[in-house]
Amino acid sequence: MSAERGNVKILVFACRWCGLIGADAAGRKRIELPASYRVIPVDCAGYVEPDAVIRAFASGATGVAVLGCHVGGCRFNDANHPALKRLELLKTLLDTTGIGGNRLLLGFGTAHESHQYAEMILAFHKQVEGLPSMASWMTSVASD
Amino acid sequence: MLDQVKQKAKEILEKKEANGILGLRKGPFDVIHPHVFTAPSELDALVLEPKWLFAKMARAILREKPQVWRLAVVVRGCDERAIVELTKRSQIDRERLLTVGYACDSNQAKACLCSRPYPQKLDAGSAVEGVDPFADERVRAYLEGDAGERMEKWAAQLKRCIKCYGCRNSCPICICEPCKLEDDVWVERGVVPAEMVSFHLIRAFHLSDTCVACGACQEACPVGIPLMTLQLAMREALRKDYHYEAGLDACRKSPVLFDFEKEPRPGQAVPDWVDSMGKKP
Amino acid sequence: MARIGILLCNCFGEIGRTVDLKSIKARLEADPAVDSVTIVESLCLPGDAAGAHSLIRERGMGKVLIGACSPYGKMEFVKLGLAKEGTDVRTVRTVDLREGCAWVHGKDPEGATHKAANQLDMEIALLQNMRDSKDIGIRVQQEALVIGAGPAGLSAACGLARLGFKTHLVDRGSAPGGLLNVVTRTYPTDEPGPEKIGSLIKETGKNPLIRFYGKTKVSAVKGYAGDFKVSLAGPVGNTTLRVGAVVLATGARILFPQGLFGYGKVKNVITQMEMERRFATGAIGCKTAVFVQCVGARNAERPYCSTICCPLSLKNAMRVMDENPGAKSYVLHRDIMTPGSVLEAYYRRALQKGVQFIRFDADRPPEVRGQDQVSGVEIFDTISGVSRSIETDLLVLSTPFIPDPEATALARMLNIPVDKYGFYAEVYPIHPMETRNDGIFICGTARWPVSSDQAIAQGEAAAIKAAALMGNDTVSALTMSRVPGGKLGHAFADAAACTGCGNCVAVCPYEACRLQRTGNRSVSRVIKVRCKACGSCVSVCPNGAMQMPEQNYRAVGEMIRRAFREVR
Amino acid sequence: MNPEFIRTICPYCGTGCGLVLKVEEGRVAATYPDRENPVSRGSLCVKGWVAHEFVDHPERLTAPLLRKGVRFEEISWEEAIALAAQKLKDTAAKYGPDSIGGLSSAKCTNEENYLFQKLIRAAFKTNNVDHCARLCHAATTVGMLQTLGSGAMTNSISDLAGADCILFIGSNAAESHPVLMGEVYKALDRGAKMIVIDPRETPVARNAHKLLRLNPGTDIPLLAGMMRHIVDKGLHKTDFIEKRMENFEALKTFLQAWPVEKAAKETGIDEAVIREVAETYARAEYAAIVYCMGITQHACGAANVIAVCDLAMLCGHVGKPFSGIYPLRGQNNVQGACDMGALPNLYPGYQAVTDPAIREKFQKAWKADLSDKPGRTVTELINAAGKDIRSLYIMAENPCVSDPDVNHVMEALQRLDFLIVQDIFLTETAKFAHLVLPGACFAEKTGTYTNTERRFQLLHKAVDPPGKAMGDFEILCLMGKALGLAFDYNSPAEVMSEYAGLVPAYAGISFDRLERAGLQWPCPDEKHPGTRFLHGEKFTRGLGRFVVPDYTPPMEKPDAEYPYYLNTGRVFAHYHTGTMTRRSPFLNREIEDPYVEIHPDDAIALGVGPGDWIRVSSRRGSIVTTARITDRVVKGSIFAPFHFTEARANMLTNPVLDPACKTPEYKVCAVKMEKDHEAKAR
Repeated sequence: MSAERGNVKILVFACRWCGLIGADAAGRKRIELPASYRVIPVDCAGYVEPDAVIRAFASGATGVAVLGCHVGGCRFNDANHPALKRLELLKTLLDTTGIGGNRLLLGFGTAHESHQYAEMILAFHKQVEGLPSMASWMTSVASD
Repeated sequence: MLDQVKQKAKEILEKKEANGILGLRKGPFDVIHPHVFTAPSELDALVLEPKWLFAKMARAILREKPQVWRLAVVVRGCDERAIVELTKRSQIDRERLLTVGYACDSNQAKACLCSRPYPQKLDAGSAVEGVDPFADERVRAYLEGDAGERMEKWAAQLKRCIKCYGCRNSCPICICEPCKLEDDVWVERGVVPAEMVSFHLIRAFHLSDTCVACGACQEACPVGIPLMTLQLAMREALRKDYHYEAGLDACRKSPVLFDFEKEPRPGQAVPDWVDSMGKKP
Repeated sequence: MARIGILLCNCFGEIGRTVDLKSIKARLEADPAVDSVTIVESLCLPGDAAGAHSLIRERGMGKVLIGACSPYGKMEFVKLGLAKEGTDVRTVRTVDLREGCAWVHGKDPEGATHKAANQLDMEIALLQNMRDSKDIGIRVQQEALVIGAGPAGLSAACGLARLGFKTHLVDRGSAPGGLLNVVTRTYPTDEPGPEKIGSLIKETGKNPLIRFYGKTKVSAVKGYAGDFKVSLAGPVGNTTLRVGAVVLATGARILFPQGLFGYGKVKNVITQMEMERRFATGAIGCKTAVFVQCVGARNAERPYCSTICCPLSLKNAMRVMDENPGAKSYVLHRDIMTPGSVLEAYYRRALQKGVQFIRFDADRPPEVRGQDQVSGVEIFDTISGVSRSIETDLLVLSTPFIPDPEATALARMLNIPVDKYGFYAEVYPIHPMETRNDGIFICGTARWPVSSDQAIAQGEAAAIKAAALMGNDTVSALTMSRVPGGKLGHAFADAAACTGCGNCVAVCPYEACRLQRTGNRSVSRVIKVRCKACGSCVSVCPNGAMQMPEQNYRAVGEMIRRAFREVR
Repeated sequence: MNPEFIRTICPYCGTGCGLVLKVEEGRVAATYPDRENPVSRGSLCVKGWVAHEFVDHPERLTAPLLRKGVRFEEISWEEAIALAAQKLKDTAAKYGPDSIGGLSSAKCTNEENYLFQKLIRAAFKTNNVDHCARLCHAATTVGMLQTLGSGAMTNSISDLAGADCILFIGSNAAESHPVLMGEVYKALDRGAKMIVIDPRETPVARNAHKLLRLNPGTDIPLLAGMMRHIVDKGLHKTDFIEKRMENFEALKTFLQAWPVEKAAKETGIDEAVIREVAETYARAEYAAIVYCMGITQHACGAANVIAVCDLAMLCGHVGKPFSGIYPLRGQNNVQGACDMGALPNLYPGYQAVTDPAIREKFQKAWKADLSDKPGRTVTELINAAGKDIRSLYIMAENPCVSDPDVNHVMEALQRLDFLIVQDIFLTETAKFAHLVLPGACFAEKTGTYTNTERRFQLLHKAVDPPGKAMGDFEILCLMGKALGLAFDYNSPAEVMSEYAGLVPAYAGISFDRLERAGLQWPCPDEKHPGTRFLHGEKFTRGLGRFVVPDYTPPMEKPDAEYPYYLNTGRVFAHYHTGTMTRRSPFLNREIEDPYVEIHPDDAIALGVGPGDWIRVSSRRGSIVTTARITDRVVKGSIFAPFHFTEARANMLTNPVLDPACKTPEYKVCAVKMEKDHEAKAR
């Protein structure tokens, strides 16, 4: 079974109060990161639909990161609590199917500083690299 | 047991507690089909097998009947739970619906790997011990072992999907119209096997906190995908983390809809930050 | 459909050095949805905005996509510039090509370029699919309700009235004034309590815009910021009002030290309030007065400092000595809290006057002597390290402010949170007078123990905040937000698709979703003013009936699909 | 008012799944799977789940229509029947009996098919009756009659679950017979091996252990190579061959010409793989071969079938449970239509029209004088239309979409003196008719279908046909009477008892035995439980016969001008000419636009992106369709579903026929493609 090495595609949903600030700061500090991730800014982690995460995997992403505020520090009156619960439940489903919950990174309040953001992306990139390939789940890809 | 059910149903009609009884009927050419019995005399034709979940149908009937019209439904455990879930989603007005509950026998329970083969309101038959689905090796085969292998195992199963939508159509809780599975934003149209990640995971996740483990999806699947197994782990997680099980309490909504104040995790502190890779900030 | 114009900022090479803007330009121009791609050196220098605007206008770009620095860089500024020039910035989206691509992937030009192309491509999808939330204006009621007529409430009411708003001032007591009514002398000026707020009370009487409701309680509050429907229950019967803003100045209670230091059993062991009443009834004869601080405060149950008890004791200790020549005053404390220059000076004055301060430990509290009548206290002085015994005929207990259960009940009715002790919680430290529920403001001891001066100051602050809301006679739902630059939009429930499952109602942190019965089914409805566009409802809606028009699921779905595709 | 629930059979593919229709206020409101049906056991495919959607479609024909110039006018049934009878009589009188032709229908019930062929044969003394089986499984009938003696699927669908090795050749059952795949997967879960032979990576192929993507039309070389290896290795079942087979020597000599190397070269498949697959199949205790259009729709279709049979018999995988040969019937009742003798050379029950004794039997039974010379086939009828064939009676068939080179078909139909089309919608074919008779759909009739495993299954009428439309059974009775035949049947049951009397294999079958489970023929008497698998004791033709398949490569190969192979077939959401599925909102949303599958490399070469509109042309015609870029087709060949009337793949296909069975070569022809720029505007 081949690994994802060389095929790391990480989609980052970044809350503009936390993850996005971290991303910005990392850039200012000229921290060098692998260009393997794309960012979708959202107003709150609560906006990130589990279905969207699933859609990302279906569209070829090999990892998805959701970066939100501290669990106590949501700008939207704890809207990120239920989001966290939902996404953790989604991890369970990913684990069941063997796709692996570790393809879904939840960073709540842990990526609002440049170095934290950089560490997160880097570590996640490495982690995804090591995972078995999802090729067999891609309907458009030939199996043999 | 059948007689008990008939007796109860008869009383309900005679006492005018409900205007109709929704149950299975042996019709012309022995076609067994759902039927609303409105006269006690009809009830001789009532049967209990095969397993058939009425929740969705009950919803439809109540919707087209006037507000004063009340319905009694002949239910097994899973069907009662499905009705509870629909009630939660304000699809069914519990004031207008009552149930005649009967217990499944142990064979049925084994066949469904059902952990609660009986309704909470039991009117006929005696409840039998539930089955622990996780003890069944067919289930374990898909839940245990190395992730990579498991991924292949599931892929091999889901690859068989012929996109009949039978899992959705037969699910007693899928009531959305339109349905995301038909929307090309979420699931690419016109390909079989259905887009494996999106079709199956979206379907499974939408039922994560709602699935009552009736197994209807699995029974309807022409290619025998173990669909119910997909839900088991999530049901277990909710039971462990929040002491929540779908279909038991119409007044308690899914805990994943609320913050940690309203729906805390008993015995677990609320984290002030989360890093699913386990590193501290 | 309006075609999209793209501006790519080179930032004087900061971006172009790493990201191959020319190849991106070529790739994007192949997209039929794209009108044109223009590479510019900068967008943030004087004159750039004008240039960009004229470009946008002459090309007739329906929607504009700017690839430049991050939103936390100059982008907000650039947008402001464009807005000034007259561009509709709601259809302007920006992509972070500098911090997010050029700088963070400096060593990987190819990767950075590919990422930049994808990010732009994704944003194009968003622009193509984005819709505008229909904004609504709410007629703002030009009247305000102030609950509680203590110092905070009075100053809030007067503040509002001075600004010209009809103000309804409600209090459960028969007359305005609150606690200060019983305080005959207030620190540090020693002016009598009633006089301190006398002017305010007079003003409430005189100003025709203020109406005072004595012996009245609030029985219900419905509606939302700008238009609350309030029902009052008072001696004159029930009244209903429509007000634009509500100010909560409900104050607090003072702990009743039952069973502490022999209180209730031993005579002449009294609280500060009883002390004040004794002053009010005339001088009190006593040779020695001993004040015990932090009674029932700064302990496990109530870790907080009530802030006013120390100055209070200073004041009364000195007053005892003033009114009974030769009398002694002892203040037994754990720490004297007199922050600020004024109070610190007040403390020095007490020292000079001969008030004696003895520090004790929380785990070795003073012991009261005397059976039916207090005769003295035993105290271990932690500073000198010796036990002392003081003869006294009066023991005054300083007890802290505690939340008023009625106030807490009110909070529940208004759907605003309280802190872990029960005081009103502000929505966010940088918005001290505001609550989760827009249009409801808090001030005075109800939100935290404060002195009367501070209460008055806060009352005015709250008044200003409320006035700011009522300033214009209609407010747009879109600006009803603390998010800088307004909120994203507001959620929209498609009644045709909605199954009425109620997930959104359960999840909404602002109670902005309601289930509404239509015929034989119920569908969700969004109260636009309350919605803060967090999107929680969207992510729990099982079939996409709930949407955020500005970033709807078609847009997101398409963005996801484009995230990694080769831009042809 | 309680809805009624009516048990019936799915109108789509040959699997024959059981439906329960929910009927509310005289309209079919919903479809449920029939849990008691022995074939589908409570599951359905997407088409089945929405089978009710087209039933009350506004475009249903509700009255007989007579052509007046370019338009149609409604007329009464009396006029219509009288006119039809008169016109046919006139034609026969003027040009002789063989100037009349009839196309029966694999969509109609057994009873209707029986009546139709009886009507044509008895009323006009001609055997010019055929139906679309010609376009799919005629090759099977011809091939298997020579080798086994019966053209039917040897075993039952449920047998697949017990097989140890399942060999798919040119069958995409996962899309065209979806529910049947369930049994296959049961076998796989038991550890069975699944081998798929298909140029295209079909959904079936994606579940296979081995996929052999052979060059189009090279099935015989592959099978020959396999047989050669089996014989060389001595893996063939000698005792079986001695006891039950004949003509083995001939096969052996034939195989001399096909060393595995040569096969490998011809098919483009690795030698080792051919050997491996051959052994897997031969060594398995129970092995089944499932094949479909990929085998039959070739210029050498019959020979392909023969090769398949040879392979199966060589390894003794016939005449026992869990094995055998599975020619999957495409239409819900194509088996029945053949059984009922809607074939130009055979009476009901595959009894040859050329056999005097048999003709005698039918003449007596039908009290009519019958022709002794085999009639024309579908393709021949069309070709002769306007020449020797002057009038045509088409019942529920749509050659204008389904036949090869439809441009030619449409010209031919216009040359006819009189064309009667009996259908439920105004199909592409009906548009050319002089007289259109509104028939009934599956939900509106009582009768029987015979599914691919020879199982007679009962349909119950759920609702009335719309407007003045009439059940095809009733229409045929009227026509019969109008043509002077004693067609005074009161019910389909009577018709069944009539043909049960004429065909020994159906002797034991009657309506009252069919409720619920149905019956698999042969069923010689009332006590007989039906037959699960054929050729058990002895082959239908006595000894099984090894026949030498003669290999002819595809007639049209890609060249400089037309550089791509075109392959046609079905998709899961649509059915045949789309008459029903394209009118079913759910299914039509699933696949709205016609498309062709193109290999990524070819796409890049053509500068075509996903969803782009392209023009595909062959020597016969050209269509505009969209592109689907996928590596499921091999580089240099494309795949096009043929359901879409706006882009009929059969505009392109090659009408060349297999001389033995007259089946056209749908599966291979040469085309060219270009990006279609004006179409992009759509």
